[in-house]
Amino acid sequence: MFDDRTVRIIHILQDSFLPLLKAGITVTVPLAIISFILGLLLALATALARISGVKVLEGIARFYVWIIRGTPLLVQLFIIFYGLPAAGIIIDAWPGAIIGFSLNVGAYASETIRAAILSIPKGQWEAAYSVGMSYTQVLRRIILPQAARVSVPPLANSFISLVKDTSLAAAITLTEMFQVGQRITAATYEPLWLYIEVAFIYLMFCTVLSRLQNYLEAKLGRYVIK
Amino acid sequence: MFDDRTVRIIHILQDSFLPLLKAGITVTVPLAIISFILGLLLALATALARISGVKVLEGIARFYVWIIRGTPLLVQLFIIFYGLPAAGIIIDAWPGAIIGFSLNVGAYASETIRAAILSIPKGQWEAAYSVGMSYTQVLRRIILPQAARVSVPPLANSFISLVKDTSLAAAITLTEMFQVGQRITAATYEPLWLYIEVAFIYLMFCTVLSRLQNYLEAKLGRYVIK
Amino acid sequence: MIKIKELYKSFGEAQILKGINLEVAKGETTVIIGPSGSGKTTLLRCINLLEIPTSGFVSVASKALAFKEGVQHTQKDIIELRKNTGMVFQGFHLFPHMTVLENVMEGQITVLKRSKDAAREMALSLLNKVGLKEKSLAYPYQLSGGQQQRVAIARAMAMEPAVLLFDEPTSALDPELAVEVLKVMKDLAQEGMTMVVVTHKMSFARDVANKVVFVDGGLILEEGSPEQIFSNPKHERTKLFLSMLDD
Amino acid sequence: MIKIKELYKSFGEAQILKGINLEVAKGETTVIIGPSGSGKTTLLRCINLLEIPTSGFVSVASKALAFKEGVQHTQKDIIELRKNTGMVFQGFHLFPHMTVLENVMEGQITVLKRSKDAAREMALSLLNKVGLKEKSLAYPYQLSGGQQQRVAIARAMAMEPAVLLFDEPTSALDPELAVEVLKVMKDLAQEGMTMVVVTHKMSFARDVANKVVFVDGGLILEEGSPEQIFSNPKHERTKLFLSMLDD
Amino acid sequence: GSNVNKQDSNASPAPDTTAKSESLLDTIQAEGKIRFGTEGTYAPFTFHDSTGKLTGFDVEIAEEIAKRLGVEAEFIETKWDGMFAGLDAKRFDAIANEVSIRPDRLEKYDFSDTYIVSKAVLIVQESNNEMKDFAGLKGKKAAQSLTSNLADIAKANGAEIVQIDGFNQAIDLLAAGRVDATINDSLSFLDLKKQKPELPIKVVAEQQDAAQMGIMFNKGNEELVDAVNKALAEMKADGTYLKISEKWFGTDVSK
Ligand SMILES: Nc1ncnc2c1ncn2[C@@H]1O[C@H](COP(=O)(O)OP(=O)(O)OP(=O)(O)O)[C@@H](O)[C@H]1O
Ligand SMILES: Nc1ncnc2c1ncn2[C@@H]1O[C@H](COP(=O)(O)OP(=O)(O)OP(=O)(O)O)[C@@H](O)[C@H]1O
Ligand SMILES: [Mg+2]
Ligand SMILES: [Mg+2]
Repeated sequence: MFDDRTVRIIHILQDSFLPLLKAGITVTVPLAIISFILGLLLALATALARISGVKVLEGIARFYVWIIRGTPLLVQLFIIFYGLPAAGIIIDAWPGAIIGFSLNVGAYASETIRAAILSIPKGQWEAAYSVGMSYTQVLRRIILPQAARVSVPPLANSFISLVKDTSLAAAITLTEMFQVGQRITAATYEPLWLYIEVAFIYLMFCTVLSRLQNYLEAKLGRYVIK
Repeated sequence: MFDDRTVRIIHILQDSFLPLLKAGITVTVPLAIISFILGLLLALATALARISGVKVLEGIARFYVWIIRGTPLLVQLFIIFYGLPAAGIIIDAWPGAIIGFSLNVGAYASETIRAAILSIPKGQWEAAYSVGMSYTQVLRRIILPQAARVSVPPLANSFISLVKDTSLAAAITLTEMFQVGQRITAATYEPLWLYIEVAFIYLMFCTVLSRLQNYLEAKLGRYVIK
Repeated sequence: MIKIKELYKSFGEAQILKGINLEVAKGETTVIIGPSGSGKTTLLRCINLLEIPTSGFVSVASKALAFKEGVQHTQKDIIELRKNTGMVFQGFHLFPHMTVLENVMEGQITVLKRSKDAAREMALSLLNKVGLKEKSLAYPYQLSGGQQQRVAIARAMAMEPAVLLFDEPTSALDPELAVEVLKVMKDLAQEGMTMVVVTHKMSFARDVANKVVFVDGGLILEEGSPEQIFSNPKHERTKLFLSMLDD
Repeated sequence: MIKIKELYKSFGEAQILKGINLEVAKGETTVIIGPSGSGKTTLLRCINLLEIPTSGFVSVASKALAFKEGVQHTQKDIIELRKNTGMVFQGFHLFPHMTVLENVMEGQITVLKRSKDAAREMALSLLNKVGLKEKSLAYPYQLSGGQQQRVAIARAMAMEPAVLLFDEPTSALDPELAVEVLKVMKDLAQEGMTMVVVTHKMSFARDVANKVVFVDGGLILEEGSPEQIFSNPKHERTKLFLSMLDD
Repeated sequence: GSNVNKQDSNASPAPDTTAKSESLLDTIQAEGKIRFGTEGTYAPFTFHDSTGKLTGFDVEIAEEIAKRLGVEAEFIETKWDGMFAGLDAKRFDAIANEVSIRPDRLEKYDFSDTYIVSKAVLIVQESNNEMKDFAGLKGKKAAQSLTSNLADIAKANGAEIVQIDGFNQAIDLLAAGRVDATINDSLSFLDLKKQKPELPIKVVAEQQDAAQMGIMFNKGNEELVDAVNKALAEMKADGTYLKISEKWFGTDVSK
């Protein structure tokens, strides 16, 4: 029925599935999740700085977004891991990767969050101020919960990109799923099929994320008319 | 004043600047621009399919976005370049890269454009219909010009990402700027400094894009109150 | 000019219009009043087919269409009937990315295929009529609500429709700004424009309407001259409703 | 209860309020009328410091602040004065992501630091008062405009402010829905709430106001009892303005 | 006498104040481990076996060296670019990754003595009967990784270089007919043929002594280089090297 080559490839794919999945679950997924959470906090701070009206804060935020968006993630990781040691700062692969990815998420997502905050009608700020809330209270209780709803789709885009971008961590010695795929390729000489298998696992992860996105959109949007 | 190593690095960076810039201008930039334009057309078609109300079209559009967003760009390029020949379809590096990047932009940007179209108040559709316009006329003359304004910032994000993602084209034998950097590294063994130089050139390109973004935002937004 | 017979409209389960019969003669102004949710807006939208009636018969000027469940009319038929009507919305809905002049020219160029010059000339003369010629190059956001609504009227008139439909054209406006819009509408009525106006501005109805129609629960409960309806309503429901409008 | 002296407010170059002097006694209802753009909204916003006056003196209940160019008051002072006022907006501005009950509880919990139970009890009793107890668990989008505005009133009252400020609370509402909001406001006035209301509902002013203030061009042109102002205005400008409001 | 043993390094006082002057070899022995940078994706030299364990010829040689230094070998896997950057940044002490000893590299780095000599082979599609020797490359497309000296051979023979990341990709390009040939290490080719005998490719020419590979170090670590050279010499002398070489290649690859 199947020729030798086919049988061989099927075996390779079967044997490699668990190691790949394991790398995905122990490295790719936690790396993406941790970086995304830290990145979101950074993005929030950056977005608030951008709209703070304080020139210095705005300038710093702008500069940060400009540098990070303007240069390749791989180079940023390189600088953190191979460049900083020259300045006496030695960061391990895991924290280095988390710092790099968080900085990246922080820059891109800050633009999303800024736009989302600005999209909330001014009347909401005023209504909240008029009951006597402070800036932080208004932000936390009134504005951010509403901004969250608007920003779920673009943030989901960012998260899904991040999951795949974590493969760059291999350049700084972190063996994530893609690298495991390449290892197996090195011994089996079937890059295309391995890549397809890796892509399939990414697709699984991203499908879960898309579901989560739909769930969040529905949950956060329960108070608006469809 | 400077030690030997420093002098050597300065020389390397000086000598490599023009070759890098040339690769950037002849490969990275045209690849990004062409892919982005084609990708936008695809994104528009996909977004329209998603909101068409025709189940089949919606299904196809959803599937396309799901697959492309869910799998790594590198794998997509691999399949186009190394996988399709097995099916008898041989596409050269340039068209292969353009297809891959366009498909990618198409998927991500379609979500942006869809959201932008949906954000235009229903009243605009109705006012346009009420003067007797057809669906296409309304879309072209009334809705898209307004949607363009809303979608400039996220699309600029996508474009800026794309400029840097073009470095993946090296995997399918297209020698773009990053690859040239790696070549020079191969002879000079200064990857970190070369990477920083490459990053600097990307930053130049992306700064131009950011300017363009600001210009477009201002131009398309001239009819709204600040 | 308008003839509507046994018009029914449901949204899903909810039946909103329950058999409307209405005739509007050429050159006449009909005012529709009625409580919130009674179906006034839906009725107007069914006349210019922004909503497709569930069943019934609608004719405007020379074009007539009959609706039944399961029967779909072509895009072309719908646009043709729609071209006989012009609509002015409560929320103005000007095209924000076009100047005032472009707003009034747009439909002429894309739909009527007029030349740019002809369209501009027509637009300027209409803007002059609504007193906004000097605002031609402004964008909508630079206008007050009253000015925006007058542009919307000019935009609708530029298509030279047989009938103008107004859905609460002044209810989003301050009393002062409403006055200028009502004046333009009054002028149009006097020039013999056929108009159907949903409004609660009773003074307008009294001064301008040839006929007042009271809609309640998706049906025309009562119709007649303004004097008849305002001074001598037949139904308790009408009386009660009118009592709420007295300022 | 409210004392305003020589209040000036400019936006950039444009001077909007040009020396307002106004006193509102405890338990009284003051109605502000005036043409669009005259500064009515700006005046209200200066009373609860959503806008910071350029100069002048504002006192509400026990708290007073004097403003001068170059002098900045602390966030704390501003919030303290603001707490003495409650504001009801033309556009309601309910918090869309919270239920009706949560809308009314929110300020009590975050600002007044009441316990959840106490806040809920207070909220329910206020919602009962505005006739919306059974809508407690609905979201704002599920309510009609009139219902939303009544929730907004309950939300403002929950902070037990010394004064309630209303900025055209019914102008976004259909006449029918306006009636229910005006009724709630009337009840409040009768219970002795101190209120400042910008409105063009003349019947409300006639029935409820202790004082009517006519603002034009950033100044108080004329003030007096409703009879005085409506039947016997001193200024031509007031007369002209009132003539536009007659329905 | 640069082979400092453990007792020596233990004897050195207050290591934190003299850390700067302490040699890398001292540090390695103090910590009890030597860190090698390696790709882990280059069979049969440095790769992961079917159980996922890092292994291969270079890996075993490196382990043997570590044993003879009296320390553990730790492998840090990274990409080719990260390899040089990592050595620069002292993320690891040496590289064991089939790095060929070349004059340009010697400007910036030090190498151990040669531990493997590679033969370059010219690989073409099975159906290709035109190209018979390296000279036949003239004007043809050859897939080469630019970081290897194999690219130099291709260039010297007049081939147009298609740049690739690794051997696998070269084979893909060749199989897809996107290039005419690739020059590679004969040992890699043999391993590939073992894994995928059905591949329609063949060797048409071989070049002796194409390159000499060594362990690579940052400059200024003479003590460590000497110690490694000593270990290499010992293992060649006592037969350990031959055992490893025969295990992976069935022959002695040191000549
Ligand atoms: N697209 C729709 N889908 C479902 N229900 C609708 C839709 N449009 C209108 N309705 C419902 O139809 C009823 C009548 O609405 P309509 O807007 O015609 O009333 P109206 O008389 O214009 O009221 P108002 O004075 O408030 O404008 C309302 O109950 C409304 O909720
Ligand atoms: N934030 C602001 N910046 C600049 N100008 C402003 C601002 N707010 C209000 N204005 C201007 O101040 C003037 C008075 O506005 P205000 O809203 O107080 O008038 P109003 O009497 O409430 O009018 P309306 O009846 O239309 O609500 C207007 O000309 C307005 O354009
Ligand atoms: Mg209506
Ligand atoms: Mg106002």
